[in-house]
Amino acid sequence: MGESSMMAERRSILPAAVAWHGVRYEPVEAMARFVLRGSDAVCSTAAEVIGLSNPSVLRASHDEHRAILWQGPDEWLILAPEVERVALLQRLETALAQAPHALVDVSHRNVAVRLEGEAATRLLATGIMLDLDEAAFPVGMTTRTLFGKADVTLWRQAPQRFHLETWRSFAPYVIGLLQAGARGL
Amino acid sequence: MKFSALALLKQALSGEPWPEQWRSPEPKPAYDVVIVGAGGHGLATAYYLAKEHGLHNVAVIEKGWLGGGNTGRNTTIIRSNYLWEESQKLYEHAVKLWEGLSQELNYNVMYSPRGVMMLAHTEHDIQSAKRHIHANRLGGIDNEWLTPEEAQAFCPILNISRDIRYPILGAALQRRGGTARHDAVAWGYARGASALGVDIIQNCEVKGLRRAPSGAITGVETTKGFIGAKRVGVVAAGHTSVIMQMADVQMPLESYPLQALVSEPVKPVMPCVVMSNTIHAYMSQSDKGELVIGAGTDAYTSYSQTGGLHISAHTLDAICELFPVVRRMKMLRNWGGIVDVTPDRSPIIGKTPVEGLFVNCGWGTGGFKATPGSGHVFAWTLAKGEPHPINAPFSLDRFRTGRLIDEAAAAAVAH
Amino acid sequence: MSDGFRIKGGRIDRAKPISFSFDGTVYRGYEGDTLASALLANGVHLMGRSFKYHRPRGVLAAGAEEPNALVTVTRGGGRSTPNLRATQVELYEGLQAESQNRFSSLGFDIGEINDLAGPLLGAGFYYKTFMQPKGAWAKLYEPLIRRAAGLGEAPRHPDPDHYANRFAHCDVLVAGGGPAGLAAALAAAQSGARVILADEQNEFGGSLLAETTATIDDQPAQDWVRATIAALNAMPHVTLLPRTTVFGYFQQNFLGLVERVTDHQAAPPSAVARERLWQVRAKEVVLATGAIERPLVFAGNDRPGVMLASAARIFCNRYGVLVGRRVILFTADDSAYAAALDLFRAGATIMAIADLRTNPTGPGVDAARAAKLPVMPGTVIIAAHGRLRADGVTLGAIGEDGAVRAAGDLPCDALLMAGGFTPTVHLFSQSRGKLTYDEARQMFIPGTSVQRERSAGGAKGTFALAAILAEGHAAGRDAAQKAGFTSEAHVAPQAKGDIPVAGGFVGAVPQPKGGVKGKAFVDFQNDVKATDIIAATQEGFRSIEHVKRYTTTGMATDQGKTSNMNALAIAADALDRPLPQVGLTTFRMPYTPVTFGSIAGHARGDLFDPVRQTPIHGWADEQGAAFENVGLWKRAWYFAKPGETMHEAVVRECMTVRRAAGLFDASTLGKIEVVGPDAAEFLNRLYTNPFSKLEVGRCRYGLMLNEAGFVMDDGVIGRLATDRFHVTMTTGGAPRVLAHMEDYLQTEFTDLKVWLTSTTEQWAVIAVQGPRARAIIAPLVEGIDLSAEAMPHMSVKTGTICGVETRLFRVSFTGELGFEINVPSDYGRAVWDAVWAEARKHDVCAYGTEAMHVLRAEKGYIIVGQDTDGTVTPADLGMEWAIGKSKPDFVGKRSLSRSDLVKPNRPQLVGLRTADPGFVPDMGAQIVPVANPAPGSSAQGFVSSSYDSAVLGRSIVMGLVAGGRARMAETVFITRLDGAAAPATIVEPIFYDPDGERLHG
Amino acid sequence: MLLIECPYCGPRPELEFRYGGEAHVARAADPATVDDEHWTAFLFWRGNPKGLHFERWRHASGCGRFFNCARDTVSDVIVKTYKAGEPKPDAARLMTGTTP
Ligand SMILES: Cc1cc2nc3c(=O)[nH]c(=O)nc-3n(C[C@H](O)[C@H](O)[C@H](O)COP(=O)(O)OP(=O)(O)OC[C@H]3O[C@@H](n4cnc5c(N)ncnc54)[C@H](O)[C@@H]3O)c2cc1C
Ligand SMILES: NC(=O)c1ccc[n+]([C@@H]2O[C@H](COP(=O)([O-])OP(=O)(O)OC[C@H]3O[C@@H](n4cnc5c(N)ncnc54)[C@H](O)[C@@H]3O)[C@@H](O)[C@H]2O)c1
Ligand SMILES: Cc1cc2nc3c(=O)[nH]c(=O)nc-3n(C[C@H](O)[C@H](O)[C@H](O)COP(=O)(O)O)c2cc1C
Ligand SMILES: [Zn+2]
Repeated sequence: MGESSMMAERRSILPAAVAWHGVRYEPVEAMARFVLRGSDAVCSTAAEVIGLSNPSVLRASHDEHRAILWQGPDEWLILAPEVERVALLQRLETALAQAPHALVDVSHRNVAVRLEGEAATRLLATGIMLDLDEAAFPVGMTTRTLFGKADVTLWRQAPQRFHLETWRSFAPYVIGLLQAGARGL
Repeated sequence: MKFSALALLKQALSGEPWPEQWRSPEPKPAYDVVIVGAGGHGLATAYYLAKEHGLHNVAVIEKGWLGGGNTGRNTTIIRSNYLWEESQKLYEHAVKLWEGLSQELNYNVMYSPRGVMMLAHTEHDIQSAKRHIHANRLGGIDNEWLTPEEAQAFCPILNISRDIRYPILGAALQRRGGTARHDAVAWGYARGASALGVDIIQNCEVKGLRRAPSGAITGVETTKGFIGAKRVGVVAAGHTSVIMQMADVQMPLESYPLQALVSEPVKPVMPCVVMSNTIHAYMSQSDKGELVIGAGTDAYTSYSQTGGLHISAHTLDAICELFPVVRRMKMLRNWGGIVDVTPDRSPIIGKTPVEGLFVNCGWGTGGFKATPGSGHVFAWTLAKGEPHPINAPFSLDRFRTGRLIDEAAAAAVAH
Repeated sequence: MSDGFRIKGGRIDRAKPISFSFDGTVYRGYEGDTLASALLANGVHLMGRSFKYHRPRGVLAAGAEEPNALVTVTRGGGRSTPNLRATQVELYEGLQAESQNRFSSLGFDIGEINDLAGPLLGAGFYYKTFMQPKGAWAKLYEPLIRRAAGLGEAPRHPDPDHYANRFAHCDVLVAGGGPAGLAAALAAAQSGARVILADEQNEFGGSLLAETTATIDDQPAQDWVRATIAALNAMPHVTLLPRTTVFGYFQQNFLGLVERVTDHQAAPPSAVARERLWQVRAKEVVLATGAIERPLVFAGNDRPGVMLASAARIFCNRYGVLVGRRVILFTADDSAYAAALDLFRAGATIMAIADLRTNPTGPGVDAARAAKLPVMPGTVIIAAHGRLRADGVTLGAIGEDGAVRAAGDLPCDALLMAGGFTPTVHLFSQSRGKLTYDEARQMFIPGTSVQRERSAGGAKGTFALAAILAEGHAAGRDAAQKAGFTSEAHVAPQAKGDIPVAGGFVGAVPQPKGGVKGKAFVDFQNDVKATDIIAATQEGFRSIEHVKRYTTTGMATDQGKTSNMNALAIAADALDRPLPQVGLTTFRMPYTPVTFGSIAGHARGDLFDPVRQTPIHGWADEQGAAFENVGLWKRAWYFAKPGETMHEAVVRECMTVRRAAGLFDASTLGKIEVVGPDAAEFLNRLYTNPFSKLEVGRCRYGLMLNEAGFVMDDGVIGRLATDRFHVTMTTGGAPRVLAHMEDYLQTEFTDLKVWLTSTTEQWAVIAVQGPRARAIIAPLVEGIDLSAEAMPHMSVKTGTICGVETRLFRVSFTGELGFEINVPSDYGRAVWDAVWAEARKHDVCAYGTEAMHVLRAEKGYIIVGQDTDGTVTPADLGMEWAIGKSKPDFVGKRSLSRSDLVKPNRPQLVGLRTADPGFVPDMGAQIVPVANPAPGSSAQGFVSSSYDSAVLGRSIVMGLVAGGRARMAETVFITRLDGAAAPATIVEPIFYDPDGERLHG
Repeated sequence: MLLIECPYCGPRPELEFRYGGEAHVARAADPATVDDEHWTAFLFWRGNPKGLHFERWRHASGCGRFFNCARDTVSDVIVKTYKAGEPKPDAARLMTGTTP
């Protein structure tokens, strides 16, 4: 049995922030992330624990530090500060003990980038097929979709600020495509 | 009138018009054999029925214009380097016939054995290619392994850099593989069959299959009326399910749009056929100079003869990776065909549960190359009422017993 | 040369002269010129050679429909673009263009001999000859034909340029920015709709850019254009896309547009994309693509200097170029009079206006007569003369009886044809709309719509400017309204003073009895003559589709834009059938040719497909690992030390694992967390193995079948809690397995309360395999008893390693004592570094996938996809043990009892012990009964795995052999590519440590 | 590229979806009792109609749900999409209700 008291260091795959013409890319700091599956009631219970509302279809509910992103009719993505991860997991499992559900930690599976600037929607349109006009994709909307050949979760936080979440190993592709797209703006 | 250089000269000097290449008769009330579908396979079947089995009272019924189905819209790749013994026998039979087809038909079908090179991009591809090569050699079919450098020597515009996303690790080359002029194949068989007495009836759609109380086939209902037949052979490619449904026969088929495209013509740059099943790119250059590029099928079944832009785009992505000098060239025309796909990606050639009704279908994305062989064995099957040994394994029954001939298992796509 | 044909006026910028070269000669033009207009200004008409006969050709048209003037534009390196239409190449300083398809020079081309051999080279001649002797086609004739065919040369170097992509959405997309399109865009935009207006030309305005007499809303037409563009530009919800071709109309109002961003620039900034693909989903579409003028079919109609009247008018009014000084017009359409008047005013002598119609009337004719232009009703041109440039015509008079009699020759240096206009219905047709034939005006116009689009203006056969504007306006409003936008009443622009298109002619023009000498072309680029079309019908090619393919009419790079209607009319006439019954050939995308690069867009290099790398990738890279592609992943293949070959490296890696231990990055392994009260039951149904009784903390191998009973994937499944499983699968199979599971869960086993979450990327996986494995990890692990008793083979525990939470598996794919450390991905690298540091104390190495393959093969462990190929059952693999006997059902079970799947002679997995221990067969080699099987023999099976085993000092081989498991000790032969098949003995497929003692160490 | 109405997320581009073949081909509750003929039909026989086709799609790069879709295989027009488990709509009624 080891006596190691060392703590391994975390290493993100995301490069540092860059500003392109009209849009700035920024890595989103490490977060606690859980996939929650189950009935709508399950999400309501979880939302209560977190102190947020159960988001409606294709929407995020959030406060300054936490968010619940609708992913599908029985699936939500919970985002919270990394320091809350263990405690939150426990509180959620306790609250949900009686309801059939699945709660899975994906804090390291996903990474996210933030895009901000007047060209943000144009840049995203390099690879996002959805209509990003505010009438069609208002602030607060979130969905899984494709960015080029990568699956992503897109969340509009402000008219020209987006949170773009993907699986870890797809991040270089996503950022590469953003970079290439910036040449085509 | 026999075609030759001399005939061409005579005609040029005299200014006389050439005779019709085939007759366009009205249907007779009945035939010994009615073939549904005047694609290459149907016309070849009729030709061999007349030529080799003495059956001249034969009609080929075509809803549109002859050769206008997949025969007229394919990328014309011919090869016989298939994996399974059953397939090898079938496609090799065809290649042997291709080799003498222009002379047989007195029609230049421009069979051009310029070599078909199939690229390997992964270790798995290499194993699969080697498996094909060993199996083909055993089957008496030429197929050889090329290093990336040898592959590039064979096709100089190939990008063998190790730095591309899916570097080329080698290739399997069948030198006897190549291309032929798709339209000429249909026309040559049509001319040959017509001369032997076969009636080719175009603009005549089969709308029903008439059956005796015993269940046996008695003929076909068409837009030109009822046409009696002792035997009916359905060779309708993408439309096979629709026709078989007329006799309440369900088929293990799904029809998908498959696209192809050509570039603007340029002077020769592409001396052979190159295929990459792994990243979905197929390219050759026609005698007229266009790059002929095969794309993939759409995800969904459809009879629309067109497809989505993303399908062609996917192929052009791959083409530009493999042949970066063509990136600046332009797509001239893009089109689609309807391919009938079986669960094991092998054709069905033989009897059906209905007496007198025979079927030849399921060639999916790769039946052009089989045209002469398919027609040849299907003619035998129709004439004798029993499959030829070469097509016996390609029965409908194999789906029940599980004796599939799964070419897809080893190679993702079969062109 | 001087630009002696340059006149006053036009939209070129005389303050910006440009020098450019064509076939090496330097000329002068101006900004705003096209290559064609600038060459014409310099008196150069000869711009190309035709495809088959190598006839000298000049420019026919002024736009996208140009069939003749095809050039290659080079910018050096890979920036060489063949087959560009000179009429669309915008001039820039230093532009270099070359003519094409000539052997020697444009003026002297030995290929022109084909022109003399014309009678031999009629439609389809190649199908009738070159057949003898057998084999000569491919060796002799074909290479010659190929060299003669083709147009320009493909670039020789890779294209260095960049291409961009943009997805876009709008309420109304307007294709074409002539009067109809501008009016439509304005009307739609005024109602608040999001509008995209695209025009393939560098300027909006379409035909109005060459309009001289018309006024719109009481201002000159071009002023109205300017004002309209300014108004549209001022609206933020309008996107104006000049130089943008709408090339494809796909399902559900999805359209492809390609924007040429930099080709017109002298020095394109390298950071900018050359072209941009726009993929637009439009709620509503307005097609305002105009109409294209038809040539007339008569002998010599292809000579340089013979061109469309509308083109001559455009060159004159828009570019300030006179295409000739002594001009003859040949027309069946009023609009030619507008051209005649404009050229006349610009200083040309109008030698004759030969009008096919016996009694032409209308404002154009009146104006021409008033200007004393020689209007000759009832007149045809029988032939045009001149080799490198038209120098005269033979006129013919149409008598009362309709017969044509020669009426003398007339000199000229330009001959303008006006056969009427063909509506540009390409996009409408691509949208699957049905065309209808307007009998009176002999044109196909849009009929029934299938998608949410409408046409306006020339595209719909409407030619009077006032009507075009009204129609455009109405179309724009209607589109906006259907998209949900209603506007207060804006009125349509009002126009007057134009000379509209009226009349026209299709087919071959009347000729004197007995015909005339000389070739009358229908399809200029493919050299298809009227006689070819007639000959084809005589040869039995009665369908227009057959005529097209036999003669190749309409198959050139212009896709018959100027020729299809004439070809159809000639065919209909020859077949004696009404034209609409003969019908048009299918319009296909693209409208004009589109660069491959623009369609591929960003998908090149690392963006061709995502490159997935594990958290430990960087370490392997630093160690100089070679990588292999597996699915989208890059996996470390082997770690060669400096000077080591791959084989040496693999031998070392394998031996090290067996002797001490090795570290392996297994992060790419697919992982799914299966959670819920019914998790075990779900796995029971998806895998052959039983899971109900698996204890928490233990693992089980799982074999997954497809419904047809064939092996599709496998992996180790660990139970973390009664309702929670950690399921692993093959790297390449992960997406497929998850989709397969979801499919059954959502659509078949809907009674089960269980959910699936992909955790592949949550966990980095470090495999530590070998006798020293426990010793290596022990110092780093906390909270887990690693002893054999507490943690036996096939168990899983949670705890921490290096302070990080871990799911620690005791599993082995090498046959050695082994652990797989799962840690959250961001910690993967640090934990690997720590484990590596420990491992080095034990003299171990990192190993790659190749060594992994060897090690597992030594143990007879299968790899799905290598030892199976989609036709293999569990029994074929000798894995009946993996089947839960008491389970009533699992996916694939029922199929296993089908007759062919229970045959005794099915290929079965066996080991093969080669007689020569140094012989490592090719994977894929065939198994045969004799050393020298006759060609055409059957195989008994094939080699699925084959390696040189260092620990055994010999080759190890696995294969699938017919009835193999009942044939132990039998000798078979394994094919080789370099000689006779080599003998091998059938053995059990396990070569090393058959009793599995090392596993339990 | 088709525009497909996901019953959960609304209209989305085809690329977000995976096609799932013919719909309403039910797997027997107890396959062991199914004879070869019927089992073969379940595995392989497909209607493949030229006209209205009931088919499965999964919103794979979206909400992840399987759902069913009635599409005309000649025009590719999607007539209706509905959630998995909902009954198969009446074909005749669907076709009369369509404008292309
Ligand atoms: C884009 C594309 C690329 C391809 N590339 C290759 C390749 O490179 N190599 C290769 O070997 N194969 C290729 N193929 C496949 C190949 O084209 C076909 O397998 C082959 O041409 C089939 O020939 P056929 O005679 O059976 O069918 P078809 O030529 O399609 O003939 C069937 C005929 O039946 C007619 N018909 C249908 N219904 C009726 C009815 N009710 N009444 C009367 N007539 C009817 C049709 O109109 C049609 O003319 C490709 C296919 C496509 C679409
Ligand atoms: N009064 C005249 O000057 C006169 C004379 C003769 C003919 N006409 C005809 O009357 C009509 C004028 O009005 P209109 O607005 O209908 O046509 P137009 O020709 O003025 O404008 C059509 C515009 O659409 C563009 N276009 C065509 N296809 C395109 C595509 N796929 N993508 C992008 N752009 C494309 C063309 O380049 C052109 O600019 C024209 O057909 C014209 O030829 C007018
Ligand atoms: C091998 C091959 C080469 C072709 N080359 C050309 C060509 O050079 N020009 C052209 O316009 N079409 C070419 N086509 C495409 C046909 O014009 C046509 O699109 C195809 O036969 C499908 O018919 P459809 O588009 O009328 O439905 C070619 C087709 C094939 C199969
Ligand atoms: Zn959805």
